[in-house]
Amino acid sequence: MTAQSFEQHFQDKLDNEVSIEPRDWMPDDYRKTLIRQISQHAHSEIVGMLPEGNWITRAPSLRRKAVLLAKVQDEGGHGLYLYSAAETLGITRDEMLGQLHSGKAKYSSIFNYPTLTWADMGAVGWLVDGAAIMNQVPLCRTSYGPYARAMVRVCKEESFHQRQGFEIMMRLAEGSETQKKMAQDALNRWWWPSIMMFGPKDDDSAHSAQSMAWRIKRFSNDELRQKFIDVTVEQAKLIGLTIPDPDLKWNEEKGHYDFGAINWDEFWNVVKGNGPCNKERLAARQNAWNNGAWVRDAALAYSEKRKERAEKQAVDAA
Amino acid sequence: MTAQSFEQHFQDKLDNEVSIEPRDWMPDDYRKTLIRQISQHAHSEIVGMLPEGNWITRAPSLRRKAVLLAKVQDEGGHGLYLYSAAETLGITRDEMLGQLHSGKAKYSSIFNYPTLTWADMGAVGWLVDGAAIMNQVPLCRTSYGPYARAMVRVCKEESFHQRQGFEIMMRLAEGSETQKKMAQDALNRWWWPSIMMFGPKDDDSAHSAQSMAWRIKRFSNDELRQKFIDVTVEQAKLIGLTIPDPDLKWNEEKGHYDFGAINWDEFWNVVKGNGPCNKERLAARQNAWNNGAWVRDAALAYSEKRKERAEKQAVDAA
Amino acid sequence: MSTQHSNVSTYQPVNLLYYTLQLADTALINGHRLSEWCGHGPILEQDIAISNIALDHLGAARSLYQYAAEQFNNLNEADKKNAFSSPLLQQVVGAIDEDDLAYLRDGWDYRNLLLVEQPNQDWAYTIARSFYLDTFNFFFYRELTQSKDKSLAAVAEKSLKEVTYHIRWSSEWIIRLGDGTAESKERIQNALNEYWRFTGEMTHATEVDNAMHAAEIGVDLAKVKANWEERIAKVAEEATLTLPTGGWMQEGGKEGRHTEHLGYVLAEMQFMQRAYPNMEW
Amino acid sequence: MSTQHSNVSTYQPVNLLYYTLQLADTALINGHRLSEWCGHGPILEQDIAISNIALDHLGAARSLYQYAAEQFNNLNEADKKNAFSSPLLQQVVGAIDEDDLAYLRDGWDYRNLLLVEQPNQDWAYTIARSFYLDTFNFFFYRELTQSKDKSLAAVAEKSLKEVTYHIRWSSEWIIRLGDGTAESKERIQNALNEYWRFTGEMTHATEVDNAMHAAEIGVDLAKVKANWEERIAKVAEEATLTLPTGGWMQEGGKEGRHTEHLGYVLAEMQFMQRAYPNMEW
Repeated sequence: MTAQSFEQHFQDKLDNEVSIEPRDWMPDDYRKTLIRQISQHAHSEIVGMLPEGNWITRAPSLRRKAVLLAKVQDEGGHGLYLYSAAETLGITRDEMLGQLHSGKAKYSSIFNYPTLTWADMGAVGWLVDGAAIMNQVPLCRTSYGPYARAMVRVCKEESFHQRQGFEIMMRLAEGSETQKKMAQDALNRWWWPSIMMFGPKDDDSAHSAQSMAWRIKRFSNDELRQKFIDVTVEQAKLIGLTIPDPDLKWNEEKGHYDFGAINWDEFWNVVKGNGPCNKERLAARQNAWNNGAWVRDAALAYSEKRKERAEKQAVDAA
Repeated sequence: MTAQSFEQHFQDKLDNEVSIEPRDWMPDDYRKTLIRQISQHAHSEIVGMLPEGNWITRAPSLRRKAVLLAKVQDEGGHGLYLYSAAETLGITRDEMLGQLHSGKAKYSSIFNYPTLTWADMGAVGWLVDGAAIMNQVPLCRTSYGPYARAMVRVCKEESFHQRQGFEIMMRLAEGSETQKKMAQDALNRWWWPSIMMFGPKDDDSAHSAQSMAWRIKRFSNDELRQKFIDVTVEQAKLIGLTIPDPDLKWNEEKGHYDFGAINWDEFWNVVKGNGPCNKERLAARQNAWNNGAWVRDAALAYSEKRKERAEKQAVDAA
Repeated sequence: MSTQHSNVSTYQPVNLLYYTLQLADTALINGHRLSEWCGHGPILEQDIAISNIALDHLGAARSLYQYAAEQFNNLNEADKKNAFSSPLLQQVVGAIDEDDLAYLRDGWDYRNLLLVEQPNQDWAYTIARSFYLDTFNFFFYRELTQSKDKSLAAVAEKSLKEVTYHIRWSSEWIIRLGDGTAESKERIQNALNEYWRFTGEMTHATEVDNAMHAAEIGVDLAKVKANWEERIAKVAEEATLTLPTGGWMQEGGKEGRHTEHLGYVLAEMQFMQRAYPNMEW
Repeated sequence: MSTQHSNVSTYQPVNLLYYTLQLADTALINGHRLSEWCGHGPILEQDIAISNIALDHLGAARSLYQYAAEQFNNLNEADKKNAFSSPLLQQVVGAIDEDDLAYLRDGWDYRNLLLVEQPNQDWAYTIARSFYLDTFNFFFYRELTQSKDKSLAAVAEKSLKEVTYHIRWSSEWIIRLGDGTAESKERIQNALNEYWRFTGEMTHATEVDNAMHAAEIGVDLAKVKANWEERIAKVAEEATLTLPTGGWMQEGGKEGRHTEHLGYVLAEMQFMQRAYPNMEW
């Protein structure tokens, strides 16, 4: 096939909603964009273990502790699926982690906010996982097969986590005065960062048009954000919490909620590394990696020794 | 003077209760014994900061926290006086610390027991400092001048600490059921180790006779132990706590308390390194030292640079 | 679960409570330590594995606490009053539950093995701790499946499946580190040496252990000890490591006398229940 | 101490309470962090020095808490109810005291600077934290001696003597580490860079700061800022170090929004008061 026919073949698949698979030809930019997006997503899962991990040892009941620990562990699992999906595009996990640790690769900015009370476990599950699901469900039908399949598994678990988060908030909201305050305080702190998770406004979004064409992205940032707000405002009402946005108002005509201006300065500032916990999160990952170096070396050395011994045995036996 | 006349001169001083001073002639064994004893005593102060230091961040009131912190700091000060006294005998502090960190030098075994509740701050002050004072007051008149003078300062502060410890116990003993139990539990755990602080029975004490002759030691282990028991039993009665010794009984004839058999196996076992915290205490000191190496190097480098600059200035000015 | 020990003659309710708590507390505190690794493991797959193992221990702890709470609630008033010294637990009105036992008992009422409260330090110390404990648990729970107490036997049955995985996991890591690099060998050897002194307690019978064994509720620790020694020796040999022998053993955990570490674990673990009492979460 | 602000017009009692607590909480948490070094310092003399400084901060905290407790006890019932959200503090019967404020407030009621809750890490980080804070404290308390509130002025007078020693101590260490070895220079430079982001909060006025300044009770933070900048620049120059400039600043501590570290500090510090409530020590 000619280069042109490769491209045509690729485009046909896109047009017919046929999955692109690892061994298929694909444009370099498609590959690069996917590597960037999938690894960023994988990093987000791994870094995302930290803010919730912060409350495992302090969970207020044994049941909540078990549920939280299982949830954070699931996030590690998601990271694993996603690193594997990215590896099919010709990058190793170590390369991706190297980019994370050097600061070259990004992860979702939301994880640069601190978890200050137990209610944050509710808010993170409800809002952050909720927003993630909005972003991720369409990716179950994304054009790159391994990524789409990973997202199917991820989304199934995420919606479970989102329900658990909402349940924590509900319990607090129907609890003592202090618990109600705790829940409202968490909502106040997490609301705006959560709706920033959908990324910049469509007008300011750098990669969107091409990603839509490649079916890596299937809805615009603003569409998803609006959908999330519409759903979440109703849930907040249900449990008697107040969304911290005085401009929030149902727009009968549009059939959507209008909402206040987003502080994009804060968004870009956190992306640039100035969030409350950027340094701590990155340092935690770097420490885990650096302190684990001798362990990985040992595991590698042992597996090589085993291989050598097996080969020697085979030779001796021959 | 001849060697013999040096010795005679030294003996005259001992006989006339005149202090031996650093520049005076003294027998090698006297010097060695003193270095061993003073450095061991200094190490005990430093290691002794750890069990009480364990409760500074958890003290139950601000007043108790301040008193405890000041006390542990005083122990550091005592260490300082004593290292200085030992240095006058021709050993450096670094050499002494080297011996501590290598395990060659000993420190008081009592500090190898854990501090498990707040009441241990009371028990340590009351019993451990109490026993220490019994041992140390006679040392204010020990034959070696710098040691005797250091002990005067130490003893003044120690008796203050002992009163503070007793006050903690008294407060607990007049408190809630839980506090009473806490106090009794601490007394149960610290009583026997405290009376072991006076060392082996006179019959089994290796260095005693020579030390008595040199006026490094002024009362026998058993004499001091008996005195401590006689005093402390009365104090326990005063606040309604029970000494954990079923054989304890006033002996009208002797004018002293009889007491039960001491578990010398435990004593020697802890001395050998098998106490509950020997490893932790030594590790804490080694870590402080090792982690501080770069700080000490920096301080030294800076002071040398300053000296060089001052010399250069002097030369330039000349 | 219901209490099934009416046919046992030498049995005392408080002993069974304490015996159950020995197991529950060891599982909880061990799970706590392992969970501290979550998000900080040296390899992502192992981060997930160790969190999974932590979850197993936490699950076992919950079953055991539920059973212990049931036992406590059935005690007569005098035994109830004397069972624990923790003031907030004594103030619970009505029946207690698993969370009261975990979050309102002070250190002296905790009966876990000293081994499990030791800090993680690094991967080698964590593996050494798990190796000693998992091997003990494997043989202990295998025996406990034969308990006349049907509730404990049921917990043992479930735990045994999990422990079979744990013992394989930690043994493999012992071998991997022992027969890995020079550095890993030195680290794991040091860790095994350091934690050796906490192993005697596992199989040294307390009064409670003896009473429960006599009642055919608890297990024969001598038998567990023999199996434990044989198994760890075998693994150490394959790992080209040398296990310590003899030496002084630290004890007291099963009777509420702990190392200085437990206080810090509880301060952190129990903070919310104590700062926000009498609330539902 | 008694409250001496009847002549102040723009004054609100709750603002003065919060202002006092900003200072008290910063002193307590800083003292807590410094006290963690006790027994673990790199040089015995410095172990003693840093413990001494910790004691100064603890002493200042106590004076301020005593004054804050007095203020709180004089509030009307509505203000009392709204001043704090910590449930156990709200349940105190009768007058509160210094210990209630220290041990029964949760994180969101703590108003300390974020800087002081940062962990010690190593000697360089500890010195960097102290250097930034001590320099601020020196100029802040110098101004505060002029407060119309006689109680705060008295605390400031006493603190100023101590802070004069603290600023000398930490400045000398900055110079010693900066102009010491290559390693110490790198370590202290990194620490200064890392903690820079917590310095903006010190001199950035909150509503409470502004209200108290307007009432001539609090100080002019702009003036403190100018002095602070000049002084740290001078010391850094002598230390052959380069101070960061500008950059994003982390804030929130003075309004109860903290970093993740404070929760752990409080869990440890408050454990006894929470586990053994309503007892005298």
